[in-house]
Amino acid sequence: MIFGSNHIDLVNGAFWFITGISFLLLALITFLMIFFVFKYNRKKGMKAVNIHGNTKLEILWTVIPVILVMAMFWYGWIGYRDLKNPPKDAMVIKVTAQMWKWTFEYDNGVKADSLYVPVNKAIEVNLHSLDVNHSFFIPAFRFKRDVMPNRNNSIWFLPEQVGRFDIACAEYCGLSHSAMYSKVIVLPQQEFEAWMKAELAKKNSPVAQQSALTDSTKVK
Amino acid sequence: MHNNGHSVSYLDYKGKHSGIFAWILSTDHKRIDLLYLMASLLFFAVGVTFGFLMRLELIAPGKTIMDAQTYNSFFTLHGIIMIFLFVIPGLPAVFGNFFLPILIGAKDVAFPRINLLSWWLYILGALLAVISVFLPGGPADTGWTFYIPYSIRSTTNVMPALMAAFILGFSSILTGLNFIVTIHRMRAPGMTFFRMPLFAWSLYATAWVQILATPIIGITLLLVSIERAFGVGLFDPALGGDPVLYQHLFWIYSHPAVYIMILPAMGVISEIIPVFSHRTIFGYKFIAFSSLAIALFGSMVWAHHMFTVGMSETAQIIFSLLTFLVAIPSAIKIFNWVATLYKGSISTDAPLLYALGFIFLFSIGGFTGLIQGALSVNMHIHDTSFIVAHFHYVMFGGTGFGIFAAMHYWFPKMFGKMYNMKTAKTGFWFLFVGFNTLYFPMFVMGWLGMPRRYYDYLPEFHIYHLVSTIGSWILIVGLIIMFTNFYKALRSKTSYTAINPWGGETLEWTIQNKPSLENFEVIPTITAGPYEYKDNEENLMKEDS
Amino acid sequence: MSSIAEHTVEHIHRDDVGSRLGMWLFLFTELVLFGGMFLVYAVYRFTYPHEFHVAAKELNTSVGALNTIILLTSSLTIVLSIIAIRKNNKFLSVFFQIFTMVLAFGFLINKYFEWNIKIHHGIFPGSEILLAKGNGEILFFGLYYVMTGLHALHVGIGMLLIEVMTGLTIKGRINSTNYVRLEAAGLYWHLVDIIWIFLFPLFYLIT
Amino acid sequence: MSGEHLEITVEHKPTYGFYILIWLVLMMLTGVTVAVAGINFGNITIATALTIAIIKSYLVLTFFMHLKTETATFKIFVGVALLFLLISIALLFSDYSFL
Repeated sequence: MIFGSNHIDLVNGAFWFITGISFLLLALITFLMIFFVFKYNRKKGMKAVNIHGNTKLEILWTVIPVILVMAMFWYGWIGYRDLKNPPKDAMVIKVTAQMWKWTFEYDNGVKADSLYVPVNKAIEVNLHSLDVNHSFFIPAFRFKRDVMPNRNNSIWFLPEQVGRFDIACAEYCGLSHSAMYSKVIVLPQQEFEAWMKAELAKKNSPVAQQSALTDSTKVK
Repeated sequence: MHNNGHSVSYLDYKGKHSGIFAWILSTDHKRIDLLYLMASLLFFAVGVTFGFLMRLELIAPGKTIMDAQTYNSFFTLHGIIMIFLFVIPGLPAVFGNFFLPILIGAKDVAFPRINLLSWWLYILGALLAVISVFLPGGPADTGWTFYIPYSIRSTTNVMPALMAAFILGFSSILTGLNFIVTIHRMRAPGMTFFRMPLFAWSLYATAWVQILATPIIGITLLLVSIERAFGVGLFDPALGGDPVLYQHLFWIYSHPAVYIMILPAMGVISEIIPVFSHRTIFGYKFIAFSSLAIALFGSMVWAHHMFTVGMSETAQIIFSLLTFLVAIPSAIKIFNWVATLYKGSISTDAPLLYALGFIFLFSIGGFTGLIQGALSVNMHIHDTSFIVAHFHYVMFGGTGFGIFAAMHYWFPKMFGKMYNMKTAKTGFWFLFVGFNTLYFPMFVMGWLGMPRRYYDYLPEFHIYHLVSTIGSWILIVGLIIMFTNFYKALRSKTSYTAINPWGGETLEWTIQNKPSLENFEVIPTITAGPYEYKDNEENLMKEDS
Repeated sequence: MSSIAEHTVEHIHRDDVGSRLGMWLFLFTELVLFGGMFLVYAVYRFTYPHEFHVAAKELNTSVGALNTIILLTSSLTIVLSIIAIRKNNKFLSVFFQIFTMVLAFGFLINKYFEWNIKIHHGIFPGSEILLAKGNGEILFFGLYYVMTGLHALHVGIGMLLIEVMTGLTIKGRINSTNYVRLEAAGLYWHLVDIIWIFLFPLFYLIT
Repeated sequence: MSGEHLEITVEHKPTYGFYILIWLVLMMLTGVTVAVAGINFGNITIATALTIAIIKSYLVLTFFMHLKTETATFKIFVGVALLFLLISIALLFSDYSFL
């Protein structure tokens, strides 16, 4: 899988940090269980000892996990913090979800059914739904945001790599939920501008509107 | 105190009614338990069938055996049946009903007739769920979460499904109410709170959650029904309602409900580990209080199901923080269980295998829960098959294996028969391997971006889906082995009379197999904690002298 | 080995404290049930303070106040009926129970007329007049109908419950030594009252 | 232990007069809350109305519902139930009030 946005490092970092600690703890627990089962097996005929508990140990294995999970919380939080506030120069695109398709509208009125964006430029998407709940999910960029009627969510990202990535709907929305895929197409700045110019021209000549659509599907 | 098995067992006594009425009108907690057991196993079989068919559909991309609408109804029914009809009643109503009174030295629960009423409500709810499948319009396709606005737009039979969940909620409330009063009022002389077996503690904590959280889902589902029927606008965004508020209310119950499902299973594990280690439990009070802590913190983390809906930043931080904290009491339990194995005298019979399986699988479920609690990671894996895997590791690997452990542990006591130990262990290994093959690939898929509730998928996910489907077959073989083993034992003519096969120290092991109507001939007087293996100390002393 | 029959006799024992404990736990579920709706109310009130203010003007404070007085008084009469039975005054107890039911009936009649007037004015869920108003007002009336409706349903259930108790009292099955069932019914009735104590200011007094 | 608090609930002599007094106080509070609602205190109006409602329900709980003479268990139970509602409201508003 190709990764291509600014969120990736922090998300992956938090994920592997938590997964790593979890794996170590799981290995420890599993090892001890198996080890004890063999070492203190009844077949060996050893007498059991009643140990009622050990307060120091209890405190130890309460405090250490608390510290660990607080670290996990912090790591998760710093990766999320930046997601909230888009930079001021972000390019704003309106995303409309409906059963079961996505529409992307640029501030100059150009509409497309794939999300064309220039590389290395902050993109803010404003999410609107016409019917039920959807969720705007770009797995390669490591984020999603629910799209709900009567509630204007938004999210931003910075595509750092040219390429095409899947957009999926992640909130169950009925019959063709699983077919509600689109693409985010990250283009070099010039190519994006050329695309936008062509789209604008098509938009202004209504005859060509139909071919604009077929064009964008061809690119897909 | 010991009796030698001459009393008429609860299976055989003659009451006011005869035939089937001697069962469905009986107020004896043990008979009600069997009613629950049979009904919930039936629904488990139905739920498994739906799950199996869904996995079969997903064996390859595109349509294989069913269309999308059927698939959507299947995962809805799978969820509703498994959660409301199997996992929630699975331990409290089935094993809690049978063993809670016995464990605390009581003859029955506090309100036997209300106990019977809960079973009837359970059956009524189940019937409604069944009816919703066959009415014109087709079974509900909203997912078990009934998210607004889809659930008020869908033209399928959402109403009966909502009503079913509503009524099942009340069944669960009444069980919880009964247990709290039973524990407060009916403990045998000398049975202080801190001499109660840990299963009773876990049921106590569960019961509080049942009573306090369930009404919220009751009213929420009722409001959705009213919304569908009259269009009052309370949740409908078209009329100004807030779909996020619906999610809040739904999860205020449904997150604690997860603890309703898992806490009693933890209680079972706390019973099994000391018995098969033949020593006292490590950190009794810590385990007991961690149950209460889980119930408390568990009621305060609901919105971690909603990190992607766009809540306020404060709410995101608070709920993420609390989510991490709720892991602590569970961790304490796991550490104490492992410590209980230390310097024990461990016999690896089937119940212990299931208990250890529980610890392993539940740990994975718990750890992957931490991964989702991290805000930034949650943005990525929320609503993907990662969640599906996590949920099944907790609910099936946890509660499911807990229920299987309880079945193997208490089977001889309940039925006076013994299953084949070797087959039971074989069954365990099939279940364990099948389970991991089925669900582990979902973690990987989810991380790679496979959304959940998908009828179809991109070709890059094919291999994971294929492995997962094969896992489901292994798992089902395991289930067949396990249940055939039980069935054979039940049908066998030789009855099992050893009243304490595992060497347990709790009260159920002092009474006859197939307990009598009254459980105890004479109500016992309790003088020590539940897992005091006195012979350990005596033997030590003998060795010393 | 003793026979089962002996045990069954021994088994029939009464635990009044346990019964009351159970009743209280049941009341909590009712409380949380309404609590869920109060949560909904709180959120929408917070979101649409002005619209709620305007919408509440449609409600008649005197009718609400009258119903408050009726319910508080019925709470008194049910408590008095318990004291009467404890003092072994069966007649007075039955009198107070019937009095309670009459008051409850009065509450429902009052409610009926109140709703009726609203509906005549065209204010009910889905009506054109209501849909023409703002979202906040739609929500206010949605909540008003659902919450007071569910409360009225509880008043009705409470009436039935008290009626059963009256029957038992007359038959002598509720008497000066065994009145826990009447107490339980009373507890239920008081809860219905408490919920109204909150509904009243939240709907009628925010004008 | 289970039997300990069995019959401790003291059979203190109940009087009609006492409950009628409580009822009079409740009536009075109803009058006050209606009267106060007429005056526009702004935001305090809601607070006053709710405070009076809380006092009224406290009276009903304590005296009409005999919570005063019940054992500690009952009181703790009521506390737990109210705590649950309180937590729910507080956490729910951590979302709504900071939006």
